[in-house]
Amino acid sequence: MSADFASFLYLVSGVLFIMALRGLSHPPTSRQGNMYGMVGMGIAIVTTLALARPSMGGFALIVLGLALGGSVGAITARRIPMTSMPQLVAAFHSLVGLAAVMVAAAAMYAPESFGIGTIGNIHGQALVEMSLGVAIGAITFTGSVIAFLKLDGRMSGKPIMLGGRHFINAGLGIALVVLIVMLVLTESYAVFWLIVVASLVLGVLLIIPIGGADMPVVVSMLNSYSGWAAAALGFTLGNLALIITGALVGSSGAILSYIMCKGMNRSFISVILGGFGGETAAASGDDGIQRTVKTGAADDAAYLMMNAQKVIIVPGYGMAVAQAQHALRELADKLKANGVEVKYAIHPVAGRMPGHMNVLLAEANVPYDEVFELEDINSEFAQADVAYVIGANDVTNPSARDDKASPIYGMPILDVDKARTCLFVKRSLGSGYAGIDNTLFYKDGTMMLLGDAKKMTEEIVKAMDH
Amino acid sequence: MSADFASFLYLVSGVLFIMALRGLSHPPTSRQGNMYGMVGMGIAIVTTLALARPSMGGFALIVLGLALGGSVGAITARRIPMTSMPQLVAAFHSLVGLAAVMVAAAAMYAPESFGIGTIGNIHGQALVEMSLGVAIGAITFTGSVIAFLKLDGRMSGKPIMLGGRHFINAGLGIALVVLIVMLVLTESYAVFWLIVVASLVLGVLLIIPIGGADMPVVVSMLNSYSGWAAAALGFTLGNLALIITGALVGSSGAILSYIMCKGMNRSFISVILGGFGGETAAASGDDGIQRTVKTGAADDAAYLMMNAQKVIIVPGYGMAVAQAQHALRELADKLKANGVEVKYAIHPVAGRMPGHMNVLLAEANVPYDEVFELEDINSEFAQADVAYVIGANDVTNPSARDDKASPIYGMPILDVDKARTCLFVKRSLGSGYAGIDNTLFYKDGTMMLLGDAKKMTEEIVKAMDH
Amino acid sequence: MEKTALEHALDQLDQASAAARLALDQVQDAADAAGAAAHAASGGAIDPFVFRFAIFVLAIFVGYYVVWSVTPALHTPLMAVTNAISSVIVVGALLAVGISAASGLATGFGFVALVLASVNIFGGFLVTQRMLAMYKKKEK
Amino acid sequence: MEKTALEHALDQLDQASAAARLALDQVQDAADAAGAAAHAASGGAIDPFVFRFAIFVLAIFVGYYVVWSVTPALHTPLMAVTNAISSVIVVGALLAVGISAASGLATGFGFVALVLASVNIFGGFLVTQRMLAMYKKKEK
Ligand SMILES: NC(=O)c1ccc[n+]([C@@H]2O[C@H](COP(=O)([O-])OP(=O)(O)OC[C@H]3O[C@@H](n4cnc5c(N)ncnc54)[C@H](OP(=O)(O)O)[C@@H]3O)[C@@H](O)[C@H]2O)c1
Ligand SMILES: NC(=O)c1ccc[n+]([C@@H]2O[C@H](COP(=O)([O-])OP(=O)(O)OC[C@H]3O[C@@H](n4cnc5c(N)ncnc54)[C@H](OP(=O)(O)O)[C@@H]3O)[C@@H](O)[C@H]2O)c1
Repeated sequence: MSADFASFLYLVSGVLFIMALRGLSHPPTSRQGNMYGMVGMGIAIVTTLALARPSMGGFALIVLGLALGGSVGAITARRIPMTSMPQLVAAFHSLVGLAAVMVAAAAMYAPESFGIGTIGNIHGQALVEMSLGVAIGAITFTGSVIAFLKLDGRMSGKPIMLGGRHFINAGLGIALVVLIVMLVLTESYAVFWLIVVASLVLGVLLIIPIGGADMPVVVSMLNSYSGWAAAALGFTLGNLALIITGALVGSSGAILSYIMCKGMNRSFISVILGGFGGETAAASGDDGIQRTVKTGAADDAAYLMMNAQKVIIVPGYGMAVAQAQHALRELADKLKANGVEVKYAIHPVAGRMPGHMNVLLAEANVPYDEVFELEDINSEFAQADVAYVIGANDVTNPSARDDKASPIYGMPILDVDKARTCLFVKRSLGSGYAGIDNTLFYKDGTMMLLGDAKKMTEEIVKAMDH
Repeated sequence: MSADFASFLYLVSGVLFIMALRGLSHPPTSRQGNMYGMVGMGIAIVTTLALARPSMGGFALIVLGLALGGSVGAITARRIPMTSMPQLVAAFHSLVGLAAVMVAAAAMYAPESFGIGTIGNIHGQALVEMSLGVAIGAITFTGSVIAFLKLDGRMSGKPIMLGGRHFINAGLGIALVVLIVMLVLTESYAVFWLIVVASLVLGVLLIIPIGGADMPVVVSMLNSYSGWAAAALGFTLGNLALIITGALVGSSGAILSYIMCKGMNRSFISVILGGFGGETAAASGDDGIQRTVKTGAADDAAYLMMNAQKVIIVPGYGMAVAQAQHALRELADKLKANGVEVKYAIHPVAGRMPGHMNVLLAEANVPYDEVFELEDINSEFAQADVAYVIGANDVTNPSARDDKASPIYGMPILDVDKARTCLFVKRSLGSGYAGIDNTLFYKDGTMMLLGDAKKMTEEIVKAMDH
Repeated sequence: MEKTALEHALDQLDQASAAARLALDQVQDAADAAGAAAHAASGGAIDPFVFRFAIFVLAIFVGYYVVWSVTPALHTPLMAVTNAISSVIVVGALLAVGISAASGLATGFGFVALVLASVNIFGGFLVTQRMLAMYKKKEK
Repeated sequence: MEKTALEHALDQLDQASAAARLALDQVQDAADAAGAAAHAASGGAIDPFVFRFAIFVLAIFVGYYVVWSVTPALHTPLMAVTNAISSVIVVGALLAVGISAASGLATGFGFVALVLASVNIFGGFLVTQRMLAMYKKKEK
């Protein structure tokens, strides 16, 4: 295959990746988009094989590698519960980061294979691009591993704040720059591996001070990093598919981080500097003044909802924790069978990753045209009889709207307090991710349904049958 | 200047052009966007001068050319009335088309200057790219001239339908392909000029069968063509700024054509095939059944509006013809001073070019946040006391909504018939661009104010003072 | 024609060096063969046309998105400004006038193109500026 | 060392041809000089890096627009699918394994990269497919 034609095919696969993301602009076109992505990947792989013309042995090795990795990937994809998506994405990012490091290492040890010179004679430009790729890749790798461990609960979500960590990080950053210059000058393997080690350490140090609950922003940021690493290696390999994909992934991660930060009304810098939240750090509500709370039982909730005309369901992180989506769907079915209008309201940062609630509701077969975004439904709470808030907390907190002193002031919220009655399903009067008290619990129109989201919802469904 | 650095600067100017269009997404950022565009053009020009290093004589010639063209352009830009925008854009497109032809000719006669070979030895690929550029450029040139003449009223808007024109056009198209192949084989000047002539003729033949009122779609289509011509020459010159700009302009024209066709509920093909409309072809309303029409005078209109709570103004092509925008603004001011709520509703194809009404209203100092698009205001007519329809017709015709047999059935319309009273300012009961009767004239809630839009509006303003 | 001893010696030297060069070439060839495909993959020898085409395709995507995001109220200025930027074709005119002093004809064509493009550049940007200056918010 | 008549003749011939070549070169040089800047402008000799950089920049624009147009309900699948496509880094792994039979170490690194990327490719696309399959419209 001529190099020109191969480059053209790489361009085609880059364009197919663009089409893949483009498909996600609407659910009906999204499946086709995913197909485009697969075809693009297939073209990139076949083109590379046609260029590389591996020996029989090499070919066998390639098939082995694809089969090995592919089957692990396929099995994981099939088995993973939807509630573990945040962890899975973090884990996958770590693999991309490590793969980037490995590819760069292969290029160091066999530069001819990549057309970037010969050993001891690698082009300076290629060395710069490569070392950027390897550094970003290594940071992505260890950073994502930490994020995975925190999200999966295998490591405490508490921020780990080393003394003088800013100095250490800055020092490592400067060391990386010096090492990259040295690599270009000496092309020494030792320097190369020093870059890898320094970046791996930096990846850990950057992420450990960030609280577990901030991990979604971190995951998205690391997604962006893995894109830039891929693009850097794309420059080294002169591969259009890699350059285009790197830019796409880089943008995507950056934009999602931005959306999350805006949804939380926090600056990206404050997230990255760390020290915020950590699930256990959340203060519980009993801090002084005694306020009255109206609590209720499943029967009360069932009665209220069955006699409503319009119920808006507001799911939050607690629904994911309790895996209550299927029970919730049953409840909505019961209501609809009784002529009650049911809609779902999704806050942009409900749950722990963008679109988290949507995936879970989709898993429970909730049709996506019953699910609305904040701007589209917020005005409807005033006409709703019941707002059924299940495992959500911060995204309903009126202090974000009314109390200028509140740390979340300015964050847009769902106006559940405008509904006639507000049912709150959660296990305690404790606070949510932001660690601040929710004044809504003490309001007149609010009824607390204390208990696990799934169990409580199931009980309500049962009570409706009576 | 090194060629690499120059290419980089051309990329910068391409990016600045992207930023220029990006700025147009909101009025407040649009002026800055225009600045970006100018800076991008400046960079492209200075970079080229630094590359070409012209002799003193050459430099003088360049300054002369820039000054000559620049002053004509600047004076035109300052003097042109806003109502002549459609013509002006058509005229400007013709210049771009001719400039493309001239650049290609210069490349034919001095290929070394463009680095595409020597005389008699021009690279085949460059010849193909060039002849595409020259053909599209020449079509753009004559096509735009015809569009200009029709829009400016210097030529009848009536479609001129030659017998067998489809055959002639197809023949010319085939001839062009043959000529291009011959040019690559022989590199003969005669063949080059034959391509130019054939394309010039084709440009005329393509546009004359299209009615005057369809010219906006044609202008936009030619805009797109001029972009593709620029891109083709960009390939010849290997110039990134030209390639990027060509693609931007090409997309822009195509999208605007699409928007117009959708707004008129017609297919692009039917527009291009021609024969539709032509201002004089419009049939007038008196075709058989006698129906009663309620007409009114300026006093009646003034009374109705002064006693309204909410007035929605619907401008159309007639407002542009009558230059009534300033009088209209005065009328709105009077109403607002009297506590009446005033909004403007703009149909996507009101007037004769996209955004036509918006520019005129802006010229009359109507703040753009009082001006609404169809989707955003259509539901408000039901709450409006008066819809003041000034020089609009087709965009309000309910047969597009209700009558499946109507030729404009399916085109979205402004629901002015939902308003309590509908005031129609126009000179007669004649039809608009589509040439079909408007049933709204005969409805109960409608009052016709027959007369010139500007005069009538001024009279109403006067009547309000009494 | 007889050769002197020195000439013989020189010839032999030449032959030896030629043989050495041949051997070297073969080694080089082997190395080249190993890396040839890779080099191709790396894009070292790619026709610039491919890159330009890629740039063209991506610019069409950008154009598509950037134009759809233009607010309908500014569609007329959009037409004016795209017209202005499409006269970046002026770079071709500048090359023709600036370099091709050799061919009077080419200079002439270039000059015409330059004047036409200049009309567009100044006319297009200025009329756009004039239009945009009119779009104002309500003063409160 | 004396020269034969023939050698003299040959030498003279050589000199003449050299002179001719020199003259030719000078003409060529002049022509080159005239077109040099133009050639530069035409991009004939542009470093591919510039093109790649242009592609990179435009792809960032495309990415910006295409990602903003993703509906928020599909942000989780977006994260999964970007992950899948970013494993197109597999092309580097394939080159390493397929070509660099010379260096065992490089093959090893490449193989590891290949396995990791494959996990991502299959895992990423399949999990996305699984998620997207769940997004359904209300059945009427
Ligand atoms: N989505 C994103 O992309 C993203 C990214 C970063 C940060 N965040 C942050 O995450 C928060 C999301 O808000 P949110 O309202 O969804 O969640 P939240 O404010 O964190 O509240 C979740 C609530 O669920 C309850 N809960 C936990 N497990 C439960 C169970 N098994 N059954 C019933 N209830 C349970 C908890 O109360 P109890 O302990 O009393 O049960 C908790 O108050 C926001 O503050 C947002 O800024 C989101
Ligand atoms: N905007 C675009 O981009 C575009 C592009 C292509 C086609 N079009 C077509 O253009 C039409 C636009 O609709 P429209 O409602 O704006 O215009 P229209 O349907 O063409 O009607 C304009 C009306 O204005 C009246 N008029 C003309 N001069 C007048 C004057 N001096 N004073 C008062 N009234 C005057 C005419 O009636 P009298 O003769 O009775 O006065 C005419 O009925 C649509 O059919 C659309 O499809 C628009």
